[in-house]
Amino acid sequence: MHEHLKPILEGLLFLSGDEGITMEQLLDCLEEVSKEELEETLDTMMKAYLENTHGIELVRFGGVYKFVSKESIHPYAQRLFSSTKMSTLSSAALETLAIVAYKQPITRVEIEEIRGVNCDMMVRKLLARNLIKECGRTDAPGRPFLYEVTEEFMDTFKLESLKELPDLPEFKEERDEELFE
Amino acid sequence: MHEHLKPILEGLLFLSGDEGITMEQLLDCLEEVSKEELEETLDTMMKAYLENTHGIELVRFGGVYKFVSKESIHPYAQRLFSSTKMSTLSSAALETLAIVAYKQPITRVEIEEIRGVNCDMMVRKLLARNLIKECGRTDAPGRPFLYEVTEEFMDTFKLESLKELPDLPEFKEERDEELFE
Amino acid sequence: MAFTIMIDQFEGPLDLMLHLIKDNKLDLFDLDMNILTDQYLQYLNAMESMHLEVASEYLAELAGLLEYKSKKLLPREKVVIEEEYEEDQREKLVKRLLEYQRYKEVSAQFEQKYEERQLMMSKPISEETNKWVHTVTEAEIDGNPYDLIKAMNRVLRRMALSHPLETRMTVKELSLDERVVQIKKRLRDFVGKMSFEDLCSDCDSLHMVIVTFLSVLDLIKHKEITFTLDAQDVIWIIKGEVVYA
Repeated sequence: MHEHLKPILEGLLFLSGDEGITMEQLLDCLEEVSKEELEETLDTMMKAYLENTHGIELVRFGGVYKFVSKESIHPYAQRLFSSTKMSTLSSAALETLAIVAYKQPITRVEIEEIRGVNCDMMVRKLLARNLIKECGRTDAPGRPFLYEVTEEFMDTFKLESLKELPDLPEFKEERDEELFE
Repeated sequence: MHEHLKPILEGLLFLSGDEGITMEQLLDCLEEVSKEELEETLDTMMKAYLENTHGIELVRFGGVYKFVSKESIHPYAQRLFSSTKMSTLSSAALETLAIVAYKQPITRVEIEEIRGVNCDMMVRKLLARNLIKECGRTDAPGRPFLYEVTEEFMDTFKLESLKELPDLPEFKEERDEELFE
Repeated sequence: MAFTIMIDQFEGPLDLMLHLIKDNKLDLFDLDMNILTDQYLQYLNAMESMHLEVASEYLAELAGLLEYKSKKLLPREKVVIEEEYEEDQREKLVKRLLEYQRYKEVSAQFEQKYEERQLMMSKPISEETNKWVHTVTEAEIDGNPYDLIKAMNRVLRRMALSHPLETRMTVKELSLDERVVQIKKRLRDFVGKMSFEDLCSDCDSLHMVIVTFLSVLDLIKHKEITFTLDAQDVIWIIKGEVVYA
């Protein structure tokens, strides 16, 4: 372990607040330290802050490390701060995001084929909220845009990377199983 | 000692950031806790954070408790924050500048209404960078400052006058015209 | 049958179909298209009768269901029924329903994560960092007016979009009842048989074609007209009830 790194990282992460810090930024800043050392120290810190004695935790969503207050603090924060508004995402938005996350890069028409509804407006809303972004075009007629999820998406859904996406449920015929009941 | 208080205070102090929290605010927020209990817990925390393992410390200046980074991490902070992305304006900064440029003179609260987020920090940053300046006050309660863009802003964006700013497109609730594809 | 659930509780026609399948305890892997189509049609009719706008997507899917059903219903000797084609259509729909269901289910997990994340908060970047930020000379900022307008666009777009995400965008369209009246009027003075295409000559959108088609179905149901299909698959509309010889 690299005990001397911990206070430095704690201080820097505190200062950076909700902007957070990426591994690349840390490597630039702490030239003499290897990526492995940093990762190891950050992992240890993440575990340490999970302890009940702490009201904040260290998270890494979409490759960005940052401190956030724990869920348990939220009721108190609501009393203390006036602007702790919660925003909501509609189920239509959630569905569309799920499709993009699993199928990216994907065109709007492909999303529409799965959802069975027009998604023009929804795609524009998700772009405006920076939850998806354009990532090139296909060669299909009209050269439609391809979309993928953003780092903000990862942060919004507590994901370190797309590898963490839950497995898509499989729906299988159940008749076979009934035979053995 | 009141172990259960520590994580709550840590979380709230973290969230309050630069503003910090006063004893009165804490007493309001944590009704069931006495001033003595709070002071005792905060004192213990102040001592704990002084340890070398921490990069932040808990201070009380002018009756306000807040976390600040320790001197020892400032050299690293200097490298991190001067080397990263600071030569370009963040999109939050651009948005705020655009609002001021199009709507000036404008108060901070009006900017916040348009952006939908707290802009206190951002306004101060832009003032510090001399991209916006105060230009009087309104008669509204609290007589808030009005802001406008500076000569430096014009230089930065290569504008001779604000009349050169491109016209704004109209954003209406758009109807889906591509229902049939 | 009482429909207590409103159409806007569904995310689209596939969602509605999944609901109807579950509600009627249909087997998705051996889907009874007749029951599904009837239920679906009843549902849309109920919505229409409550003067609720039914989005075009629902009608488009209805057209598919009706096509399948009508091929099944028509006298066998009159139409060459391609069993394979029909099975394909059914399988295609089941495949789409299954695919859609996967994303629908998984999005519930997204929602949970989202709610958890909403309870975790952070603070803005510390003011202290200003003093280090300031070491970069202002001259290095390379702004251009386009960045500004792009930023303003983002702001305005967000404002325009900050209405409830659920607002359904539907163009005000001709209702089924209005169309039935129109068609009756046109057929009143018409002698002989009119092709469905002619009937649609005043349609300026797919939606209107579908409404016209639904009106024809409605008129058939009420025995005001009947129809035949010729070898070229042209639908001919005939006034009055015709008894198949």
